[in-house]
Amino acid sequence: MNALVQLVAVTKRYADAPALHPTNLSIERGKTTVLIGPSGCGKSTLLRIIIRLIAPDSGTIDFDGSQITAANIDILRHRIGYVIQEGGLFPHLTARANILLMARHLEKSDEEMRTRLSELCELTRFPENLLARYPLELSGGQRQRVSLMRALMLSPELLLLDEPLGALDPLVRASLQKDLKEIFARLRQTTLLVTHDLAEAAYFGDEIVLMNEGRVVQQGSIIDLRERPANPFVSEFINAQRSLAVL
Amino acid sequence: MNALVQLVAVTKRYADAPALHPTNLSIERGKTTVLIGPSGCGKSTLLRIIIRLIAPDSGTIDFDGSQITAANIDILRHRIGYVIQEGGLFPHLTARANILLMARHLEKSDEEMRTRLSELCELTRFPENLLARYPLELSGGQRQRVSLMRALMLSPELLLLDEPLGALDPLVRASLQKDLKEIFARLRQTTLLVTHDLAEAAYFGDEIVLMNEGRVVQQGSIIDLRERPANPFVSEFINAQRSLAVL
Amino acid sequence: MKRIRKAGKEEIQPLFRRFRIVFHFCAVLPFLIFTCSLFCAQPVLIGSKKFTESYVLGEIAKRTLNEAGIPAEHRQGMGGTIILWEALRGGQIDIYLEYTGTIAQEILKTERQLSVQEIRDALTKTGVGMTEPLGFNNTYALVMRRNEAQRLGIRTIGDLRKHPELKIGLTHEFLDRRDGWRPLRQRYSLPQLNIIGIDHALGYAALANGSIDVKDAYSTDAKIAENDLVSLVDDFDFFPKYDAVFLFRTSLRDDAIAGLHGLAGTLDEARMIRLNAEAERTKNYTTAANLYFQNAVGSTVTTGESFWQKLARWTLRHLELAGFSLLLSVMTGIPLGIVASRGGATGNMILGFAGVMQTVPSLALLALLVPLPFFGISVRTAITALFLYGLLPIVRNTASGLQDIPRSLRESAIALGLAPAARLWRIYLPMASRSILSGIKTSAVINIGTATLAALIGAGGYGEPILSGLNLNDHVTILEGAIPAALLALVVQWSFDLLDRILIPKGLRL
Amino acid sequence: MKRIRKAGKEEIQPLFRRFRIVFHFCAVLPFLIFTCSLFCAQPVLIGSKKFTESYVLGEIAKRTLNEAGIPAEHRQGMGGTIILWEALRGGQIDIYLEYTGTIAQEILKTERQLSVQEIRDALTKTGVGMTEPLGFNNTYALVMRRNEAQRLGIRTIGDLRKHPELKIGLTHEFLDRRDGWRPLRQRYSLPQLNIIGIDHALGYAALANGSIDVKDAYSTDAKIAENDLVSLVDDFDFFPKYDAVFLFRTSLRDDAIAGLHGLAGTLDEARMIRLNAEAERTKNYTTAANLYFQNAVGSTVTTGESFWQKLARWTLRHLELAGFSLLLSVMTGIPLGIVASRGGATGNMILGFAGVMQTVPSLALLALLVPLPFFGISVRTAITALFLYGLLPIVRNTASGLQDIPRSLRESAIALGLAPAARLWRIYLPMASRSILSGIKTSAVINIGTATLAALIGAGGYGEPILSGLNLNDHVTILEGAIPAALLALVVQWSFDLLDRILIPKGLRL
Ligand SMILES: Nc1ncnc2c1ncn2[C@@H]1O[C@H](COP(=O)(O)OP(=O)(O)OP(=O)(O)O)[C@@H](O)[C@H]1O
Ligand SMILES: Nc1ncnc2c1ncn2[C@@H]1O[C@H](COP(=O)(O)OP(=O)(O)OP(=O)(O)O)[C@@H](O)[C@H]1O
Ligand SMILES: [Mg+2]
Ligand SMILES: [Mg+2]
Repeated sequence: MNALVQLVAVTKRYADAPALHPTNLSIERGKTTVLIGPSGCGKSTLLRIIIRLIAPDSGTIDFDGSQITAANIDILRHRIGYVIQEGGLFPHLTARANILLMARHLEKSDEEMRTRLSELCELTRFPENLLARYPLELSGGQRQRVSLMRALMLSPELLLLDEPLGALDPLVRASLQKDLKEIFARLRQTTLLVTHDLAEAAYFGDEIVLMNEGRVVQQGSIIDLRERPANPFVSEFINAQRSLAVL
Repeated sequence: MNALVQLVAVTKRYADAPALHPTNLSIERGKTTVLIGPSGCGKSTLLRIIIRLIAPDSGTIDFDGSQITAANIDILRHRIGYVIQEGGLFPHLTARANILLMARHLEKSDEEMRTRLSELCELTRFPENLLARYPLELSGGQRQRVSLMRALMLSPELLLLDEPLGALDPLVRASLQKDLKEIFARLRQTTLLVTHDLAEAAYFGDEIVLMNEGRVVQQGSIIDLRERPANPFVSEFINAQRSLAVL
Repeated sequence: MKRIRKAGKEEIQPLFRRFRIVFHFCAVLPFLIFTCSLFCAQPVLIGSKKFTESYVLGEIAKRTLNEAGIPAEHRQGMGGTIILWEALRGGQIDIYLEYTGTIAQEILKTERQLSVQEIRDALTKTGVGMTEPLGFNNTYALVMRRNEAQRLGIRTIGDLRKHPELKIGLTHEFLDRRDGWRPLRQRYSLPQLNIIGIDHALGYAALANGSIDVKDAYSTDAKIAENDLVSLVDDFDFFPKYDAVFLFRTSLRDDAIAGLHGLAGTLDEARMIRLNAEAERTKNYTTAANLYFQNAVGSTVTTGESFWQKLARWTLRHLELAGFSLLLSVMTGIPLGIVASRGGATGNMILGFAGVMQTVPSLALLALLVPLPFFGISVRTAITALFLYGLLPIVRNTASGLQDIPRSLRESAIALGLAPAARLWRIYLPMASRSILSGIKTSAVINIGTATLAALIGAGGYGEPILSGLNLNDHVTILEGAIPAALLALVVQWSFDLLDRILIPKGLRL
Repeated sequence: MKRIRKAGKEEIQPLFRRFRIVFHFCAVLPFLIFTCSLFCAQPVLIGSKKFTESYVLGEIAKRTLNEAGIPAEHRQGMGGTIILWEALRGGQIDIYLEYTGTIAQEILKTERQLSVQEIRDALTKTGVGMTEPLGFNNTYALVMRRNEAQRLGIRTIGDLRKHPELKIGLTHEFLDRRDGWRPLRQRYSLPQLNIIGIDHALGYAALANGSIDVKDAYSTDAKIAENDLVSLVDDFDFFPKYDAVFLFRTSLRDDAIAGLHGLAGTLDEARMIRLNAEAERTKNYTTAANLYFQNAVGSTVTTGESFWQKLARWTLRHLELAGFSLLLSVMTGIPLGIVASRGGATGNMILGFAGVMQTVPSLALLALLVPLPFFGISVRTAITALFLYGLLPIVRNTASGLQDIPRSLRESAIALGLAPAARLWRIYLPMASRSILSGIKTSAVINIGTATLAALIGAGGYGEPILSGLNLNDHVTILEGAIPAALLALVVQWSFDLLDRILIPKGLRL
């Protein structure tokens, strides 16, 4: 089997409405899978289920061949990097302490941490002198980059990115996209990326998963989606993005 | 004078670094002014100074001909709508209560509020049945739309929007952009919009203000910026965006 | 405002209203205090001295007034003659039972025997009224075993002359008094030589086992009936009259005065002895007092207050003390906490003050409040002390709860242009509600605990049994108060937990 | 671990370490308690009865031991003979002053006059040792005005026979006692008939103004010197001997026993009267005791403990009581609060328990703890009670602080894969620190206030002056304790405010 993560018939409903209808999804090793879809279609829910911030109502999730359960999740989490949509930076820790939190906990060497940190700052174009600031002292885009660094710090096997570049300016964003894509390819990094930007999806996505109202509507390459849309919603969604590109 | 807001030599520095060098800016009545620039260049700071969440270190800000002071700001704030970058929804209030907060405070009639609310839900494509949910029960994009509705509720004279569409999917985003632009034009709405998306800036911006490192670098139409860049940074910034449009 | 209220199906409204209510209280605070002091001052206050007969007659007066629809309270066992008299003069009580002889000697300080009318005239000048005698004379008497007296044919004190062999045991006080043994012996020319000084209680035992044959006693002492004794007639009228009368403030409401006058002439010695005996047997003054009404009116048989009735009374009073003081603490503490949350000198001062209040030991606080004019020995004093104790947790938690609100949300509220008051009402206070309620809960529990000390100044509540238990070194009685107090604390905690569900907005509990 | 410590320049480390420290305390808690109880048990404990002479001799014994380098504490005025005797037998005190007559009658329960040796032999069997008499005999005596006695030539009790006209005033107790007036009169065939019973204190006044001529007194009563009286020689040795001796546990350290023996024979009646007079004049037992050393050794003139020395002693003790109990409350309350924050039955139980503890009135709690074996009349009891009182605010604020952490941040911590313990240490507790510290501050202030009650069981602290002030109805003395307690509360609050700056992470104070 080549899938790192395998979701089988996973469902979830909140008090008043289903958020995820029975969903199957496999995240291939070494590839970047992009999750797109309208706001509220269940993308974040899916990520939260994989890292088990919420438990699925039914269905199973396998990670690297073994089923994820409440018992083994804490260890598995060390192998997963997760960037939460809202940032989720701890206000009582500086940017540096936020990023190094887990590395320290796992008692990495100072040397190793320092090197990795510089690497990451360079990658995300984050000025090193801002590392001593608290989250409340950073701008929105700066915070987002700190979150990203925190997730990348331990070079996790699986990266779950929930709109990691949403608040970035085009300059940083363009180069970050380029670098990330390169790194992902070089390290054969398995990534599940949520974005609302079809261009970004097309750029990163070896495989694109389009969701709507709690269901996977179509899965395939961007070409598949554009040229062989499974239903009218797919073409509508793709064309909307196109119409944005006024420039 | 045709400027609704006039900033003269406004500066601001945080503990360790200047965030805003002496800045002049006028926001024209009835037009949409777009603020773009790299992450951390001071866009949010500028907005926060206008609505006086932070006081400027020096310089003056006039609103509708009279200077903004600590004394008159509370009344002026009623004439300004502000969408904060992080959403800033109150967790103890439902989406509806968040949106109606100020209207209720100003004792608008039920009828008026109901009509306006439906209008806004339609505009932002927000399902009315989600109005009874608390912020924690909404998805990221849904929350962003609630913030937007809250700012638009009282039809303010000045709209300050800090990346209001960042978390929206292309479908909603495209139609929302179209509708907003229409409305802004029809109502001759004065708007100051922060975005990191140059396409969006070009689409909305009667006037585009490009900032970098706490300074206004160039101000003008998108054509001006593209064809008569004030310095190399401008062209670099514009081209970065272009390179994103891979589709 | 009407319109807003109509929009009440929205969730912001109830929230708003809930907090608004609390703050409306704030506005009417002075009024409430005033009402309370009226309320607290309103019932007629009956005092009694520290002995059985005085307790029983206090209860009788109370029930008499109550049956006439006049609210009355009985402060039991406040002290001796001087304390009661001063309390009556000072208005801390309205009524108490006194004896004509005592009035003449200790209050009017005269040696002469005064008539009832003379006494009444003298008292009226000081603003105190007096009823006609109730019907019994509680003076000294000499008592003997009934069978012995019958055998020897002794009925009067004079008859003792014929029996010089009788052993006489007298209390030291009686031996000492100017109207005691020495002049009595002279007056009656008594021949007995075998006189011993003996403690009053021991004397009854000595009388029972024949070690002595005659002793002195108060004429209505319950022991006379219990030990089957007989008191010898004072045929020379040697002993001064100690007729029982009620003293009252002349400013007392007329119906209450009329009620007291109605008691005149309704109690002879035999009956009073029976009531006293009943009180000592049952250890329950209300039961004894009820006996009076039973015989007098032949009405329904009411037994004395049962344990459950007492419990209910303590509980009500305890709730009243703790509840009212908590209300004051909340109404004062939250605004103070809001100010303190802004930090600075004022904030430190407020926290400092609340802290210092918490430090003053409860005993010392009561001791310092009691001498002040407005306070004195009253429910007001207890409530004030409790209020001060309950302040700190509320002030501090309000402050820290407000400070813990994330900056982005505070700024949103400001940017919306909400007026400062509305910001507080609609945003800050609801968001800090968990912390504030946690402070209120701590304060409520502290108040319930400290309210037990209120009994020290006669304010009642669970402290009543705890204190008497401590005095009597009786663990069961202590527990009669301590267990309900603990249970009450639990109940209060749990009801506050329910309140949490109402007052902490649902959005904060996700 | 080493590596982590090296990375200490980062800000997460100090935070982590700070909290770690508190929890390391948790681990050594049992050890600390053990140390404390050793520490508390170590000094030699001297008890005294509730009257001046006993106090003064207690102080003398204490200073004697201290000067011999033996730590000693004096528990003043613990009660009467039986209480002290039982405390000595039970090991709650090591030494107290007793009188041979009292030992014979009340402890050994014999009617005979026993010799010192007989008494010592009897006591030794029960594990109690006795010194030789100190030199004065505190028994009954008859006293007269000195000039009157000289004028009439009266020196002994027998001399009274020649003056039947003298008026004799006696206390009721003396009139009653088996070794009192009646047998005395018989033994000496006294002719006086004019005998009145009179209160002891009033008797001195009566003697002074000539209403009476002779009265009974204790032979070392300070009043004898003050009123310039003379006690008549008991030429028939009628009164039993009440020689003062120290009783001690035979298990007491040898050097302490030797020190006590050294006091034998060093104090005659005249000197004891002077010391008693000094104590009553200055209201300071230490000063009086120092007088003894001054005359005895002719050494440096040490005046009694000055106000500032006393203040220092009270403050230290108060800090010890409040500080140690606060430490216990913190170490227990935070873990309990963490559990309680998860809600559910356990959480409710914990909050319920802490609440109930808060409700038990302090007096009742002390009354209930004292009879338990481990506790008794000791510092341990006071600390335990304070610890229980301090629990609630900490538990509750820890719980509500943790519950107030935004969900998104809680989830971030989980998603990172931090182990539950690390999550608590590094994320949750620091984020809840403001609320937790606010609870600790409330608890500290409550402890400082309640610690004043510790004086009730002789544990010292600011309660000492407050209690004696309340007893003497002396407001100045109350304030000597109340004001420092209030100041201490302020100081503690302010130092905690400083602590806020250290313990509340800077990122939360922006
Ligand atoms: N409280 C603060 N203390 C210190 N520095 C601050 C503080 N708030 C913001 N800054 C700094 O000021 C600069 C401008 O911040 P601002 O939030 O205005 O940026 P921005 O243009 O909105 O960026 P973005 O697009 O990332 O939101 C940033 O470098 C930021 O780190
Ligand atoms: N706790 C909750 N209770 C009830 N409904 C919820 C809750 N959390 C999310 N939802 C709903 O579930 C649906 C899916 O939410 P989700 O956050 O997964 O959307 P999303 O695809 O990430 O959207 P976006 O792009 O806007 O972030 C939404 O309609 C949201 O309103
Ligand atoms: Mg989402
Ligand atoms: Mg910004």
